[in-house]
Amino acid sequence: MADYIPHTEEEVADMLGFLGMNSLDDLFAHIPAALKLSQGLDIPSGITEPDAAALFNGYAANNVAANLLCFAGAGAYDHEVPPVVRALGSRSEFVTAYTPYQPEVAQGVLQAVFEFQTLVSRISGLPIPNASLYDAATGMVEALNMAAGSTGRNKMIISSGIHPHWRQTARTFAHGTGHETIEVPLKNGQTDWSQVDCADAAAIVIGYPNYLGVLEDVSVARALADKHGALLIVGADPVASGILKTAGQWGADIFIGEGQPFGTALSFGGPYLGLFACTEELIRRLPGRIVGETVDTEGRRAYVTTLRAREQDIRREKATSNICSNQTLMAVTAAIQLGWLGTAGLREVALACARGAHYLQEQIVTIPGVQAISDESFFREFAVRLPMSSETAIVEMAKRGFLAGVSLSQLCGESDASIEGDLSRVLLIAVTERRTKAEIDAYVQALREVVSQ
Amino acid sequence: MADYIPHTEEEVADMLGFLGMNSLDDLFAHIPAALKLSQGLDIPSGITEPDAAALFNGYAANNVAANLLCFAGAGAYDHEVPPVVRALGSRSEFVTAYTPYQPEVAQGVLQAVFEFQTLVSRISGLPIPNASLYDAATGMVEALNMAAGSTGRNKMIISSGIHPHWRQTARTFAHGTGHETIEVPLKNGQTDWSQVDCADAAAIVIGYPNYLGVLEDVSVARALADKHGALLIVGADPVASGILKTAGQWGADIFIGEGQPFGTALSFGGPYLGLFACTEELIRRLPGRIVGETVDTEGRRAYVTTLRAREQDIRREKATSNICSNQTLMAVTAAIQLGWLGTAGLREVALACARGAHYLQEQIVTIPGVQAISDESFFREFAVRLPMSSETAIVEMAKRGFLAGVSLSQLCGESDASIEGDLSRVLLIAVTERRTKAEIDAYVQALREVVSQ
Amino acid sequence: MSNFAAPGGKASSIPLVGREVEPTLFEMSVPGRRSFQLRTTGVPEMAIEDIIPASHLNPKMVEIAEVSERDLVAHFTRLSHRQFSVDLGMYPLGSCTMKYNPKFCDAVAAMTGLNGIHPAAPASLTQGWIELLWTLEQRLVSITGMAGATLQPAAGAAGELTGLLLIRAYHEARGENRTRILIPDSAHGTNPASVTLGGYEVTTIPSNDRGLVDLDILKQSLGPDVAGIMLTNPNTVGLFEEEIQEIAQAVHESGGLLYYDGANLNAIVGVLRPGDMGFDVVHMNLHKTFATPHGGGGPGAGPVAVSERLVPYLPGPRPVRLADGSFGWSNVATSIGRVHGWHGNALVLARALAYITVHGSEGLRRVAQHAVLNANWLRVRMSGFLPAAYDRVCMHECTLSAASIKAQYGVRGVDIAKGLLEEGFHSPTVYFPLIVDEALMFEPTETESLQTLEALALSVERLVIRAQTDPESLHAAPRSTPVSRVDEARAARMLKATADAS
Amino acid sequence: MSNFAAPGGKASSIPLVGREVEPTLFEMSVPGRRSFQLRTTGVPEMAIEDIIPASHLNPKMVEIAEVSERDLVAHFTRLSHRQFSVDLGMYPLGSCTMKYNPKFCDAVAAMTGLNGIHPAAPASLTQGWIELLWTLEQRLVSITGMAGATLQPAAGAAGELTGLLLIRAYHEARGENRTRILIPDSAHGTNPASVTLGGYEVTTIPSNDRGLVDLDILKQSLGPDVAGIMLTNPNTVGLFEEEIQEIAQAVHESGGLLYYDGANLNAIVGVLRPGDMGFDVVHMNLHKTFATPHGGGGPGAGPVAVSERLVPYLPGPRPVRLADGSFGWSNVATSIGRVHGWHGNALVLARALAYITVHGSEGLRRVAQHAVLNANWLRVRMSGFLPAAYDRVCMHECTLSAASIKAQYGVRGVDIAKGLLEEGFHSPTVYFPLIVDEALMFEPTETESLQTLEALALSVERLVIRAQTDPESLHAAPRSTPVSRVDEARAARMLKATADAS
Ligand SMILES: Cc1ncc(COP(=O)(O)O)c(C=O)c1O
Ligand SMILES: Cc1ncc(COP(=O)(O)O)c(C=O)c1O
Repeated sequence: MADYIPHTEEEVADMLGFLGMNSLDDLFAHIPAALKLSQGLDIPSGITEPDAAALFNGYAANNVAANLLCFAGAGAYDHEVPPVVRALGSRSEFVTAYTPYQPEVAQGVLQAVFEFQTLVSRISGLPIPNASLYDAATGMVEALNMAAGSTGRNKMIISSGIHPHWRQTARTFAHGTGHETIEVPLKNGQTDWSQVDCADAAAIVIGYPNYLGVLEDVSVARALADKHGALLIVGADPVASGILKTAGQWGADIFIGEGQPFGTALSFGGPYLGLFACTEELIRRLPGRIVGETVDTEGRRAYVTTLRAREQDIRREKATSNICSNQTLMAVTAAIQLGWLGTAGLREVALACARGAHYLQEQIVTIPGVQAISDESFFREFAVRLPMSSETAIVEMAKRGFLAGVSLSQLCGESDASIEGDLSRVLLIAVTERRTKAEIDAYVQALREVVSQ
Repeated sequence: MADYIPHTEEEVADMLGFLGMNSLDDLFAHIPAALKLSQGLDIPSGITEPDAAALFNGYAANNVAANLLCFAGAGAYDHEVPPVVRALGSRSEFVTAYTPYQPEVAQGVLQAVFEFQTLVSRISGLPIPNASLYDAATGMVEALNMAAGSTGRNKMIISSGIHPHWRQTARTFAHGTGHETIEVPLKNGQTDWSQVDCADAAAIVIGYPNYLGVLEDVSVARALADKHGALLIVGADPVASGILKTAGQWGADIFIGEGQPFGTALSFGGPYLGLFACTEELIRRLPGRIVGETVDTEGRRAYVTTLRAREQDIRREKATSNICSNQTLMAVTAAIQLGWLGTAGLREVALACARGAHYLQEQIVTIPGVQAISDESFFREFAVRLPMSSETAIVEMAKRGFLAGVSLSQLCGESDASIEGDLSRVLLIAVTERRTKAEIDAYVQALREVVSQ
Repeated sequence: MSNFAAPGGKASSIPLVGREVEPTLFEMSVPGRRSFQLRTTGVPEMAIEDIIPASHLNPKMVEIAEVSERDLVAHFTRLSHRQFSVDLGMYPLGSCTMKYNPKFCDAVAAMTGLNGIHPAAPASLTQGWIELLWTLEQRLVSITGMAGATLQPAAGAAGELTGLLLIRAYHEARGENRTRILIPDSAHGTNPASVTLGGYEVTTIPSNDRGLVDLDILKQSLGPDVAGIMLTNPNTVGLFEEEIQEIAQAVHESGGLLYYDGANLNAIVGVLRPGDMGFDVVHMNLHKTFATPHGGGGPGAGPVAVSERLVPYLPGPRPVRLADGSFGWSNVATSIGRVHGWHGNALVLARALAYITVHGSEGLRRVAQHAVLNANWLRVRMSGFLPAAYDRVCMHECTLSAASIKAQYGVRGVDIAKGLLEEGFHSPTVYFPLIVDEALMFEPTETESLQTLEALALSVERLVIRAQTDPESLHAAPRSTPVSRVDEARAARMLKATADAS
Repeated sequence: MSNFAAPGGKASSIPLVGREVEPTLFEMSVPGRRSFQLRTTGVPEMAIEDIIPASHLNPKMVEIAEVSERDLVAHFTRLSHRQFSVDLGMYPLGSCTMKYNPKFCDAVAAMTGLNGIHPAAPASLTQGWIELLWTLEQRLVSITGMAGATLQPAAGAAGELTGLLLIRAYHEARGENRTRILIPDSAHGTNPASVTLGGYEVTTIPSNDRGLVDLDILKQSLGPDVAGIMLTNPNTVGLFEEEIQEIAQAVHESGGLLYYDGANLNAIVGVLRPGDMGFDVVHMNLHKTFATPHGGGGPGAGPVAVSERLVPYLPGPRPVRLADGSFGWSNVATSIGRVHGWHGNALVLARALAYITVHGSEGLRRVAQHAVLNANWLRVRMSGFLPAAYDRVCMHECTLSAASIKAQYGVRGVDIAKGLLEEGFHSPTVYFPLIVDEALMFEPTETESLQTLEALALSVERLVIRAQTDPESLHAAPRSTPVSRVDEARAARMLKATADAS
């Protein structure tokens, strides 16, 4: 059994004596006896760290996906995380600190988050960022709540180009907030706004690029929002900002995004990082924490979490959000990763992703029976319809060393408004800057084999 | 190509302008043209870190020994190095510091080394440690030099129970110092002092346990040293001090040892850590650095490298040693690892090694044709004679998942005074606290198969 | 008494230099500098205009910063030296359970076989992960005495909201329309905020003068419109709600459910189970009880365990063990749906399972016992100079009050807290819970030694003496920290949330 | 001039608290505490007396320390906060080449396929390692312009001694008995010490007033008893020995060999090769030129490359590529034998190869060019307040002199050095080389930015002004560091080398 408790038996006896007690049980004497566990918990006995290491090595070894070349995306991308970012992001001062309640001894985290906020603002093209949310899916919920609060309405118009999990999450939380969520179908990979009634909408939400990788004309959504007095929420791939217009440039009121691509490993989906930014007008409704610059008593520049009056520990049930612990370490890491990438690097990564995806797409559609599901422009991800079940194709491709992509039937369930017709043969494929031409060529070759079997 | 140079082209131009120069080549204008490389170096062009990572992953993958259960020792042991020790030992303040020339900003390394010295002193049973040497082999050379300086003699009597590589290293450096090195043969795994003439000896050197794992009666060597006015140098396994008598308790004048077992990975043999301690009398001849406690101008406790007057940067050709950079990071790591082990842990590790080795030895000699080369007591390592070449046995055992041990023909060459008769069938086997009964049983089973093939 | 020679537990780290402001990444930036290095892919270098329509291209480049790798490292390493952390010293923040985070658990999270896995990879390729999550769910269910759990919520507050949605789903399935949730006035702010987001109204229950829920008022507040009650037990002043059984009975009888805010689970883990107290929903803060590091404000994880009747509503997909012993995902139609983009904060979950695995049943029990021992020792040790708000046995934390110090010397709780920073300790939690005047809440946790507790007590005693003799110096504290007291009002008044803001 | 807004390069890390002494591990120890956890092996627990004879057993237990893992972590983390390092700020220590150590190279050394390998595992199981070492040997041979190399020496000084033994073996094989080695008076102390250990006598060659070897005196010193000469080029004052060809010719003509102390290789790597200058033996400090981190005083690595005629004597075993493309070890009878317990500091060697691999030919050339650029810029920038000892183009480091400041204001070089610590920079090398009065030797390296250089120059200028206006404050410097100026004399007088010493 591991034990991180310092006390020796003599010390425990000393301490109990000081309290006038005889045993550790005396500390719990005031608790009704009926509540106390008579036997221990029904869990295995403790084992030593090296014994447990063997156990966890076993779990790790059973994740055979670890050895595959990754062409899966759908919001989680296999980007380069260099040793320097890992080294800095794992410094124990950042890892083992609490939320910076005492700014005088928390300038490290505070300044790093301030730098993160600056970068989120630049990437989103919006002036007011926050200090992180759990992930993009819950970040969208916060954005919807903000829109509801700001407009006094509760109708949410959500493009089906928004990641299916984000939409599902929004539906879950709508049980509490009472929001009406309306999902707008896609046509040829782009949102088909023609049938939707946006009257009285609180928000219009669009993905850019959408989760299928397709570039949408956000100005249409902006115009709709203007027409109906709704807020425009743009869920953008933050890597895209290396080449594409920012949410702010498209006129978004709120930007949300998944920050995982900036320094966070795939990690089986978490911890990730919800990016969030909005316009000045919305500032008092901002969810979660925000770091601001100020000075100390000697006039030295300093940072502190601010606008706390919005937060739950002060406003309680009237708070803008219930978020307390968020994803600070990922935000710090994102600042480090972006610092490493720099202006040119962000652009080069975006470009390399786009080139790789386009190169792969060009090849893949030459495979008989494989068709693109959209002929619109895309960024670094695209979906194809296979002549077979995409789930089967993924299993077959895994035998050849590839994580071929994401099966839309697995991601969305049986049907989804984002895809016209049968989902089960649709495969969503992403390419990052880590994939070489040789790997892409081998992938195409393997898929050719798999579909012709 | 990687580049860790910050300067932009404009900055370089600025800087050259400041110097009144036009190009970087101007900086080298005063150097004879004939010396300058006309083309670049004859090495490949630079590649990026992620490209290089692929290359080094390839090297790593080709070291198939990485996947074997380790029963090899011979001075390099597979001990537990827990995550906590790795985390602390790799803190960049320790890793990227220089030798503590400015104690006011180097108290971290200095105090850690002071603690290391204290631990070396306790483990060796000798009062004066130093702040590390390269490894045990070169450490022994330093000990011989110390003995020569102290006695004014140059005859070195070295038991063949001393690791063959240490003896070889001593022979190499004897070319410079002019020492006469005499190697005393073993008989039944123990030094046979009967034939050796110790008159005029500067030092008598014995291993404890010796490199074959056998426990020697050091008092015989002590008596010889006393009789002939030589210094007694004991090369001890520092882990053994968890249960066995220390070098100091046996009366050693100098202790040397290999510090690798304390927190350093196997690392293909380096960087390791030369441990060294001696009696008060020898202090002015101590090689290398030593950290001492002192105070600062405000009376606060502080540490500093001291007795610098012995060192080469002051005494130059009259220095006690030429050592400058040594193995500080390994010393700091050893202090951390020993702090983690603590008094009880060091003992438990030593005990577990001894038990595992004895358990294995009991089983292994039941395999037909396998014989212990000595019937004397041993600590955590022992040698057996196989009915086949030990090199072949190792290759066969590797197929079954084991690094079976060390082949003495590989370690010593064709013959060695430590082994009576043919070396080529002798296998040296070590067991650490990381080897379980199940692993040991599987090893025995595999060896049974291998020798019966 | 044991050896007190060493001033244990203090972050006695020292200036390497003066107190200079660290420039921002942006101030360090020089156009043209770079750190990044990417793979050489060999992919044809198509012109951007050939693959992306011009209407989508950003005419400007988004400016990040342009620094060398060397400066990047120096910058963030220096920032790390301006940051207090558990690894540097004692962090007795009440309600936060800032215990030691074993490095072993970090090593588990660093395994490529865990952190290199794509969340959408099919179950057949991620058996290890699903088994790990399934195992953790089993453990958490056992620890809380519940019937099922979800691992998706990313923090305690997310767990709260999830739990409230489960309560809502339960009532709705029974055709009941209940609109109110009861919350004690001592509750953490996330509770009322979550209640609102769950679509409920908050009814606040006052505490009695023993710091506990007033049972009579509680009973009066119950009714057919009450969906349930949210409690922390021990509550936020660190006291055990001794009448929990009566509370549970009353709430259940009126048709409501009980929610357990597990932020304080460290006090009882292995000793008591919320399920046995009558709770229906429990969230756990793995970043507290199960020692996953707090990351400067996250990531955490807030799994929610529930009693049998709520299991059908749990968020999905949930990890399951199939008949053939392999692992997969299950989703049921009654589920409230997902509450996270993927499977929750998976690497945090892995760390927590590692922690639970090495401790086991007995180890977790020892955690609670020693956490409570430490808090009580500290409470009594400090009673002579900083009295407890409630003078009796506390659980894992003790709420003290600087009210009399303030009254006598004009030194407030926050001044004591700032003074403690000068002493090398992190401050306790100040001004929470709200029901205690000038609250200073200390939670030592079980990983701090007696020597550290004593050093902390001596520091507090020194500060109390300073409050008497030199109150001004405490108003001006801290002075030896990287920055001195920070102007919080100015930050809010003249918001500057980015380096680009003017 | 570029943007100087940011005070780059300073370790502007700040006190988290006061300046309290950190207790030792031993002071923190409490009997009975433990951190360690071992595998559960299941091996029978034989009684110790049954396996080890009583005469060998230690009747007492060796006392280490007994601390909790939590305290262990806090202790060493706090110690790390009392330590200057490259990662925190500029370290302009002349002769030490404290450049940025890329984290990528650390990641290579952390690969289990490299650091988990037993050194005695047979070649068939360690092909990757042998190929790596073989490749590094090829690269070092190319870089130095030599014919073969050994990777065994664990540091520069070990390389020196190895090189001298090679020279000795060469002469001995030719039946010559040469007894002297020439060394310039500016040489690093390891050179004469190594010469003695190599069994030679030192003959010191004075420098001329240009800071270079006096060629005439050198020629006079040569003779049939001279085995060779040890030179650093650029030499230890940072100047290039322009007459190196003449020196080489003279030494060779007299039958001696030339040894190149590669500590200063950073100045010329990729631009010049010691082999082309006429050297026969070259050691390299991989922990300088090739950026392997210095570890607070090691580990380093000091491979030695040699010209054709010395190859037969190289230490063995050496890595070789066999006819079938696989890798193995070779040993020849003429070898001087091994100079290390195993194959050298292998993980340091791997880091260096990683560094060389990413740089390549052009990258290494840029290293030297920018190292020299930075040193010269700094030299000229500071010339107005701290003059260079030799006023002309220097190589990668510049030797300045505080002699006039001392004469005028009584402030010595060491005071300036200590003052610089207060400014947040590490000190330069002081009092070395010995031939320069009040030497302050700055080696900025190529990884420091112009902004950092400027900040350093401004700091030095401030100190010089302080020397004029307030010399006392500099005698008392540093004050803002973890400890103030340390009493070195007392340490030596009252030696306390362990916590147990009285
Ligand atoms: C009592 C209590 N409840 C809930 C929470 C919220 O938990 P989290 O920060 O994980 O969202 C906290 C956190 O401080 C707490 O102390
Ligand atoms: C000029 C010179 N030669 C030799 C050495 C010795 O190198 P090492 O410390 O690696 O033994 C040094 C180290 O400072 C040096 O500067």
